[in-house]
Amino acid sequence: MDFSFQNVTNADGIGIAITGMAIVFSGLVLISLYIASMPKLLNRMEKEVAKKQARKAAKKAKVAAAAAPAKPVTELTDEMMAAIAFVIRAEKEYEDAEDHQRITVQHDDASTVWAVTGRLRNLSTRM
Amino acid sequence: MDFSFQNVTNADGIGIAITGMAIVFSGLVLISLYIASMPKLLNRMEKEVAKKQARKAAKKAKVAAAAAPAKPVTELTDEMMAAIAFVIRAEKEYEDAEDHQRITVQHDDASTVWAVTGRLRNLSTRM
Amino acid sequence: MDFSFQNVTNADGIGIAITGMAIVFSGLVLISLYIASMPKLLNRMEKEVAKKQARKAAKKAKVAAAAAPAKPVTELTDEMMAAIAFVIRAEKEYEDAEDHQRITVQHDDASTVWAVTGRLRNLSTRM
Amino acid sequence: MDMLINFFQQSGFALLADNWGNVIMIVIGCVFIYLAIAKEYEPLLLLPIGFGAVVGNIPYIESMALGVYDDGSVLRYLYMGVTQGIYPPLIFLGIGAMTDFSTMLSNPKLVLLGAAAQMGIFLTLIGALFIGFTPGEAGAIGIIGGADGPTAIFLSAKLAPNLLGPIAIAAYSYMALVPVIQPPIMKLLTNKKERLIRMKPPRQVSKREKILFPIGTFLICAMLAPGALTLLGMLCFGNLLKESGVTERLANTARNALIDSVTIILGFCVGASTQAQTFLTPKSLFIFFLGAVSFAVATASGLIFAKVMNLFLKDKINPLLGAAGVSAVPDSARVVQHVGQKEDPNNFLLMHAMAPNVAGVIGSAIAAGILWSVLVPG
Amino acid sequence: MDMLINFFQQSGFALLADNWGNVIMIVIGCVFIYLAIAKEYEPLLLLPIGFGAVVGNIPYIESMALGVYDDGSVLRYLYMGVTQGIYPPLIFLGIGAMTDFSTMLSNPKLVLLGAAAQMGIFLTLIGALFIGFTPGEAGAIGIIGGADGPTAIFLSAKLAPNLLGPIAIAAYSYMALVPVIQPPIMKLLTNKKERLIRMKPPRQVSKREKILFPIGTFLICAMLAPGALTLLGMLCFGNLLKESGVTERLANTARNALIDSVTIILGFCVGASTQAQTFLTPKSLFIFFLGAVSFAVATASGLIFAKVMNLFLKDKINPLLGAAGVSAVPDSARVVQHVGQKEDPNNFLLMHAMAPNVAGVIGSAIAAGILWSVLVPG
Amino acid sequence: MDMLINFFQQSGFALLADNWGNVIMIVIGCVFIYLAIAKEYEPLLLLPIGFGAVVGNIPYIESMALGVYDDGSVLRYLYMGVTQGIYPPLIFLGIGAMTDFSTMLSNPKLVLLGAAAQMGIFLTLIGALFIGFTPGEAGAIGIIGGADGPTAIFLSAKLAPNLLGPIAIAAYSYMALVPVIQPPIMKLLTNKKERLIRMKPPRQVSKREKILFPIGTFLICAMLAPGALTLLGMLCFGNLLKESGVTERLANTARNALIDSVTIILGFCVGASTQAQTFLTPKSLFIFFLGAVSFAVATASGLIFAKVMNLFLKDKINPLLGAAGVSAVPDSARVVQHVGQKEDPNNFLLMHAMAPNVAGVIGSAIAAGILWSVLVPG
Ligand code: NA
Ligand code: NA
Ligand code: NA
Repeated sequence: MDFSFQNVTNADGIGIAITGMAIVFSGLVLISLYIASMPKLLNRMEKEVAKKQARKAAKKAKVAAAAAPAKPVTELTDEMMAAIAFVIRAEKEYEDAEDHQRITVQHDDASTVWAVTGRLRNLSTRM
Repeated sequence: MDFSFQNVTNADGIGIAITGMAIVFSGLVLISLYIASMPKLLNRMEKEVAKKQARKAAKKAKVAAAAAPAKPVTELTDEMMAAIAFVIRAEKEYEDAEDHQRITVQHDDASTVWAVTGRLRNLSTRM
Repeated sequence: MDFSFQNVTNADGIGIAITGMAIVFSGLVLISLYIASMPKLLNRMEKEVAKKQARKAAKKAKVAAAAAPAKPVTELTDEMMAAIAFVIRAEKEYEDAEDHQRITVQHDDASTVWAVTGRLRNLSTRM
Repeated sequence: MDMLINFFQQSGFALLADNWGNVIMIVIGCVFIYLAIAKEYEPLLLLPIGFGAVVGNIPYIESMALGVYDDGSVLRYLYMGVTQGIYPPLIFLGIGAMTDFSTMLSNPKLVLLGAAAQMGIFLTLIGALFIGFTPGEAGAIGIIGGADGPTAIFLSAKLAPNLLGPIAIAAYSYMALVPVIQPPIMKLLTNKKERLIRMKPPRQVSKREKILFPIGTFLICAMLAPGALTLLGMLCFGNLLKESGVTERLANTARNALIDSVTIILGFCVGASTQAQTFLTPKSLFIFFLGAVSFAVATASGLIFAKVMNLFLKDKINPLLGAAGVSAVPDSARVVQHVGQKEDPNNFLLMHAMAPNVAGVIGSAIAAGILWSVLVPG
Repeated sequence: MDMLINFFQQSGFALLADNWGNVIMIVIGCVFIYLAIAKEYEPLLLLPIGFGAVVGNIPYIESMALGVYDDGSVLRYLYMGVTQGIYPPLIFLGIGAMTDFSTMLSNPKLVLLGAAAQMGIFLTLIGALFIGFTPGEAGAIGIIGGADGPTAIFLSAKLAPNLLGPIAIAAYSYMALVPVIQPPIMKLLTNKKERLIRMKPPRQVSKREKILFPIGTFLICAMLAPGALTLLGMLCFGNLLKESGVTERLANTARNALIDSVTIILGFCVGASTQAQTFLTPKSLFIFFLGAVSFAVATASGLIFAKVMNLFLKDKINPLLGAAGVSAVPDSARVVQHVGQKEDPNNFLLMHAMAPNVAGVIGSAIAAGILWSVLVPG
Repeated sequence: MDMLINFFQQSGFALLADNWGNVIMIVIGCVFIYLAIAKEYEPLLLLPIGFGAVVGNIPYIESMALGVYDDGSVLRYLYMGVTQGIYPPLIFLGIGAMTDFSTMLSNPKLVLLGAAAQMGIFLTLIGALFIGFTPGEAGAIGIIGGADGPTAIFLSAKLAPNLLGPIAIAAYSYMALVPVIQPPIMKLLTNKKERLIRMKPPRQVSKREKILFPIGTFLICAMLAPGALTLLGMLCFGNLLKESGVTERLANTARNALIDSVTIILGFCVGASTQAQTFLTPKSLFIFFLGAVSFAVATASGLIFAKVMNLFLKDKINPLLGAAGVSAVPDSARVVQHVGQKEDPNNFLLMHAMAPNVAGVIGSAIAAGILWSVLVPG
């Protein structure tokens, strides 16, 4: 242990310190910029995806309209509207439920599926 | 990487493949037979065990009958029958319960017993 | 495997056994004494701590009394007494609660604090 | 200032310019992560492998020991569990402790489908020999068709450690892609009538059978192919822990903390072993090609064998179940269920498909044992 | 076709014909599994050991590295935790984190019973020397009487690695058989009046005492017998994690995931180390004989010492508690409870028996430390 | 009788008489345990370290392999995870799996505070060089100012293995003492008006951002400073496991069983490495002195940088947040909260302080990567 500033210069301590701080700051500045730009990029991406989907949907609608018989609209009675609405809603709920279940199964993936089959079997024999 | 069937024959690839498939099939056929025969074997075993127990029980009953006083049967009133039935049922339940508890304790074996004693102690001082 | 008592004496088996039992007993006797003395020592310690605190409290009270206006005691009506009692009790409860909470937070230390901040933020934006 | 410039010259940004291979591999890693999260293809495997591939392909100067191939690095120590084949048996222990074999016990015929699907392994072996791989390498490549990651890693570590990376990646990739690979083959090789076949509900299985199953199965397999002893020993041990009823706490740890810890580290290390410098070679391309063939052959073999069995059986088997024999547990069983339900939404094949599915695991472990004993060097 | 014949000649079926020893060991392994499941004798230990014995006795050709004694095999790597003595301290960590020492703290006199029961260790040492075992071997055999698996493994690994298998098996077998071995001795050495003695309910123990206990106990034991430092250090560390109140999550992991993982692997490896070729020797028979003597002597010493203590005490101790001093936690404490309740169904001795029971663990760890320092070679 | 005397001469009681250093270290260990339990200063670290110090300083005769520095001892095997730098990345994996980065994502400016606080590292490096430490040692000492135990251990293992004990102890001690060290500096360098500044509530962060964050952050950092690859790779991997939503079971194991097991063993081993013979040296004193300076400088740098940032910002930052940049997660964030609430009990800074806090973790990992690549010998 000999106190001396010579030690610092020999090891280029100042240089290391400056380089070090420069790189630490570069790193965190880049992360900061990355974080700051993410919401904007994601937003733009989502918009473009939405646009594309909208265009596709429009096309489909056109094709459907062309293919449909001439006076379909007038024939849609209230009962039919209600029925369609119900089906759509049921379908929607089914999808949500399926989605929910898929995620749940995923979480403890292997375990449930493997174990469940056994349990399913048990149920099936009891019914 | 030189494509040639010579490589396959040199390494006896065909032989390995045939041997391999033969053994894989042997293995799974044996497992299949093992699984298929298990319920039968277990069934037979259980029957023999049951027979033995029945024989033992019969013997005991004989001995008991011999040891019992001369006219015991007539004295078995309805009340006594009910009492005996009750005791048997209670005993059975007790056994089941004990069995159940034994398994429960077993499951986290060491932990419960070791920890429980402390808790027991706490209870005992509080009472 | 040649059975002979010579083997025992060669290895000083008797000596080892006696030494061993002596040390095992020393160890467990020391532990036994340590356990037996703990409650007494802790008791004495607590008393001294309590005394010190009492002395301090007394000093403070004196200072407070000196600093207080001349005729404070007579003005302590029943209502005031009740109010003070209530505050003390509330404070006590608060402390206990805080204590309890502190321990709870501690238990899954890092996880909660780190995760909670995120959840807090979510809440804050929803409010 | 020199130092700063020098440092940037040693940084990844500069080094990447000379290492386009690494860039490609990082992109592939990100694709794996995307598939895991967005498509939910085997996320427990693809996500660790994907991120591992990203980590393993960051370039660095040689004097630092950072990668799985550098002596003394942390990743090297963790990777030892892969190269020494320690992780796969521990994963099998956990799988054993979470698998319910009752469907298989209640329908022993279906076990044979798990044997037929191992055809993929041995045909691929021949193909790999033909292309010019050494016998050891060919065996390790063949096992990709077993559709079982741990088995593939275990055998590669023994027979072809130099190809461990590509083989493991190929095995896991195709396992994840089972929902893409299998359905067309299944539709091609079966007709609608066959796909509509319903299976009888399986019978109830007693606790005793479940306890005796792992012991007997282990004895049969290990006697026949001692090379499968480690993998099947652990699988059966785990299952016995589960079914015995008296060691529930051990089974619980085996199927949770233990298997999860190993899965995390195994996946990450396998991913990190895909350094472009050793990974992006023509050999790897051949391995991926052979792997795909292997999966296809395995699926087809299972399907065809099921149809052959139907010639002799009174109670017909739905031949789709044959496709579940490749293992890739539980994905290929799910695929069977989906394909079956397309024809008849009320046909529930999942639980039946689990029988050939788990039989396929045992089948490929036996195959690995055989290949090891036949091809082991020295 | 030659290959197929050749393969079958190398299979376990063929090899077993020449290795009846392995068949015997496999049967013994199955008996262990049976006892674990049907009789519930220490299933957490007997089941892994039993299945390990089955796995370890599958015969295989020499060129494959499969067993615990083959360099480079997976089992060898896992077994290293046994031979290097790493698993036992980790198990002690978990045991510390799950043990509540309050009954012992509330009745310090009972600690002495845990010391008396260690007599079995040292008398067996003399017996083993007499039979002709080397001093190191004799020490390791003696520790069987400590009735503590991890301690026995730890000491054998240091003093007699060649006998580790039989010693570990003997220790665990007799621990499992405590409900069979102890009651006759207990009835022989006590009269009805003694067995009817009731103990005073223990006092409440403060949190501070519980925290100070592991620290003080460790210092006393480690100072006295530094060889016990590793085992008792971990035991006391685990207990401090539990009692401190501020590290509950660490204690929780130590007493669940960590101890379970180690228990699974330790038991399996110990079982797998019983390859007939190294296990079925006359030495093993002597070890089992000495182990049985050791347990009997330990039980008797505890009982007799309790009776001697009663000569001097006003509040008599129920001498049955002396039998719990052998450790075999918690089985021997349960045995005390059962034997006591046979005389008086309302006499609850279990919690009192835990005091000598855990004191016995400490006592045999001290004994192991002493034997290590006295007998360590070199 | 000779043996008994001889044994006592070899016991710890006798040896301690010649080793007052050990007595001092045992007392220090007990103080750590006291601080952990009574003051709740980072108990998950201080308690294992404290008890480890007690265990590591029990004297024993040389012929027994007991301590972390003795070849073949159990503690040596466990300690290898420290000396080889294996434990720190595993801890980072668990930290990643438990950290919610949303506050940081919602306020990217605060990230810079985590950079500023790393000034402490590099100034201490200069100080250590001045005092006469070698460059490697100086780098390892500097990292104490990173206020991150695992990072400090990881770098010391690479650059100055001989000083690992004191550096690790210094790092963890000061991290535990953050509530004592930081407040005076915070009050000195800020005025009341500044301490009263309230922060805007952070915005909601989408799931996608949370998923993309660890991947992008890892790529940036690892490209810039490949030496940080192992630590940050694991941190980001753990976070991805958490945020992906498809690998919850893996994240759960990483942040519970895995990190807890490693924490127990790491803390214990670091404690046990403080054997007085290697620990009580003048060097250690200098290291503790430099460590204290390092923490003070880091805190001050963070505070001052926040004030400088305020010169340019419209929405002023509460400069107290700068102090959280030292990391010491989550203690320094809590300190910010407490100091802030002393001025205004309704000012909730905790969640804002978490942003610089976790940024500080990344910052010091980058710094460690740089120091490693610049100073690595050979
Ligand atoms: Na398979
Ligand atoms: Na004992
Ligand atoms: Na930091």
